[in-house]
Amino acid sequence: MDGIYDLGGVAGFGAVEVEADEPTFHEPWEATAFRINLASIGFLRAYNADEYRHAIERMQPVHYLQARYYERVLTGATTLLVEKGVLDLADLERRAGGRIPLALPVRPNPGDGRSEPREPRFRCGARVRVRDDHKPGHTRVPRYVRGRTGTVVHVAPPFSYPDASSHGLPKRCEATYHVEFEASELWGDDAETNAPVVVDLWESYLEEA
Amino acid sequence: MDGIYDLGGVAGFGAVEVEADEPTFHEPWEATAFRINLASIGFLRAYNADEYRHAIERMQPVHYLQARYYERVLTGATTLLVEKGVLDLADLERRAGGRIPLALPVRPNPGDGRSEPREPRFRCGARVRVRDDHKPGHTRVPRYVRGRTGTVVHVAPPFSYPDASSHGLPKRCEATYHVEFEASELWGDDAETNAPVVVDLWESYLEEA
Amino acid sequence: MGGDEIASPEARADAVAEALVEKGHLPEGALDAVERIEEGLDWHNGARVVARAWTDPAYRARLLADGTAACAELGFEGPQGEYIVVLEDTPERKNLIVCTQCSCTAWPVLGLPPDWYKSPEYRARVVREPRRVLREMGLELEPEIEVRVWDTTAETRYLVLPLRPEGTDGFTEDQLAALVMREAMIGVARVPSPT
Amino acid sequence: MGGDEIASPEARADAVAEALVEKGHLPEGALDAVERIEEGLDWHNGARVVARAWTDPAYRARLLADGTAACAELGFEGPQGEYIVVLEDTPERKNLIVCTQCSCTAWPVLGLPPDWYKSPEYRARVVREPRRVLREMGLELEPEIEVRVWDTTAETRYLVLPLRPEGTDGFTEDQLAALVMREAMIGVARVPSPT
Repeated sequence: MDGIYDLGGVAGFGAVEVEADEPTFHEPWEATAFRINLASIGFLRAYNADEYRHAIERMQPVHYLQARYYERVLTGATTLLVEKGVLDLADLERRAGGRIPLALPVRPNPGDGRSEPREPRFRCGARVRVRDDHKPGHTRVPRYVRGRTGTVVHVAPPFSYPDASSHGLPKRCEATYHVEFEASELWGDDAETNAPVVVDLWESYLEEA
Repeated sequence: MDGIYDLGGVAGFGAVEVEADEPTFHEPWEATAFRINLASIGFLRAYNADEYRHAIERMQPVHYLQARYYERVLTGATTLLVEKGVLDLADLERRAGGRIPLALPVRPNPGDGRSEPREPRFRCGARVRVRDDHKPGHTRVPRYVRGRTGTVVHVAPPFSYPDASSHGLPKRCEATYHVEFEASELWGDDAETNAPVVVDLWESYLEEA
Repeated sequence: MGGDEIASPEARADAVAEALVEKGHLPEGALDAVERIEEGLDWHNGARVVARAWTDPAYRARLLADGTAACAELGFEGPQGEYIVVLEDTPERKNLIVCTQCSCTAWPVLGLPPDWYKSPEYRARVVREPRRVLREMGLELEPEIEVRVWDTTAETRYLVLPLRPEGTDGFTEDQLAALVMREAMIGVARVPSPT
Repeated sequence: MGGDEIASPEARADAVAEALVEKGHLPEGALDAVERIEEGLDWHNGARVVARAWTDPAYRARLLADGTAACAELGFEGPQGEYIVVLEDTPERKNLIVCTQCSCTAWPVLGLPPDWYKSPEYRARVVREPRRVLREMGLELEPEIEVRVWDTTAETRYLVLPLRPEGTDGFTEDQLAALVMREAMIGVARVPSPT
């Protein structure tokens, strides 16, 4: 989905503020949120990591941008635990003594039916173009590289294709490619010099350039 | 600039909430904000409408999305009145009894030096492609039509080119074109059927397709 | 200097208005003069334009050929009304207005726009999934009807001329104007038949 | 049902944790077990990897050829460390890591990431204007030096192997590890010479 979470290249943000000697968690509930999520994925197997990323992406956009990181973690995890029927929202709200904002409902991705793994199609040095898709559901192609051409600099091992695994479609693994894009290909005349960007892309996102 | 204000086609937003019998202003200060801005443009001539739009676009992105419409109006107007030296921020904050968040500083657009008007280059029925520019400053090309091809359905009279007038560059007037884009050209497979979009674009944004 | 807290929008607006007047940047009464302009920005003006177009074929033709002049004919002009283009709904086509980048509107005939028109939800979604948005807002359109979305990205200001509803034969211009709602002139609703 | 107000994140987190345990979805102690995993996720691990690579050419070669295995050699593996690729800084090239879409990081060697790494500011800007962001963060790079930004969009997790600073001849691995900061392994800083 072309959502607000897809922040790469969005203009208008100010300075990056670095906190000296930052603790891992600023408040105890942040640790709780982190542990709930890891336990729900790893122990409980209530959902997978791709569903989790997508649940965060589905947060109401203003809530997404306002919330600090661990509030997003908490919202993603809570949304899925409720959607999967593990926990009951009314019960949770009673326990919490207030409303619990969840992410908005899923819009499914259409599947392409493929599930068999295949040999990597591209090699290092190949010129590839990123497909200009606009999926309604989860995808890991940032908007800033759609339709852009780059060069494969590394072939990574096959990983589960997230556009499928985040939506309960048949799982398939395929290679991801580290694709290098010249800055001017991405940002035009406004680009900095000598500042390429490498993006890690599943094979299904790419076509021969 | 590729900013958060450029909301067309951004996914993840929920339902449009319509308020029955909505008043023009919900609180008196909203009317004050509106009048300050109109008076500053029309009476005081402290800034022009393009500078005003850009000042709002320069708001810190989270502030932009959180703020209701008239808070954006107020923030844009206040930013420009301070930047132009009409009012003093410290004085305003003293009067208000608290901090006044302004928009972030301008990033200038490069000018192309042209100022003479010219005859409209395209006619109704012409196929045009939107330039894929990424200007750092103000522009009125929505991101969702960049690089896309459409058909001119109407030629409007010349208006001041905002990418220049918002940045103190030589003023020039040029025709704007109502360009119709097929939904599939903009949104791919996810598009609704029979739902074209018409976007009003200055000539400098377009090239022959 | 003020405090560390962000001042309320109300305090900020009052501070700016007070400083503008006190420092002599705005003559006394300038803000009141704006208020008088503002009172003329009313969507009921648009309803009059629509009703006239429904009853006077020559006016309708002038309105579609030059919206700015035809609105001015009825006295409706001013800021954000410098170049008005009227979009004619037909049984085969529904027009719809949005401003994705800010919230531009033809003030003299549509008034200052309502919150929903200015919301991120409407601005983001209606160019991409207009049928779905319309359905959620209560207007279900058959797939054969084209939905044409007009994004107000430059200086043209649009007004939708909706279809005249059934059951209004013999209605006067005033009676017709009373039927027209702002939503129909933005394009998210049809003018309903009188009940 | 709770009240009409949105519950605090703290109340929400406690409610979910309590319900998960009470309803038997998580065994007693499961959250504590996660805490123990979490304690192993520490950027000081990455500093050890870097120091080893600076002192042991064979390890450096293994690290660059197969980051996952070379980190595991030192005992650093686990969630978000399934496929680690090490990016070698050179005098001509500065590498930089970001995750524009969420905040993915190689937990076993970089720890859970700091807030600035997860901020919209860093995520939005660093792919587009890395030199400017680095300058604001205190690292001015000559135009001849390539800045290569790596966006963590899939399952590869990156670790930057920074340049060994001047003035560290004869330093032990422990002394070197003490010099390495997390920022240098994300790529927004150089490891400074000892003073």
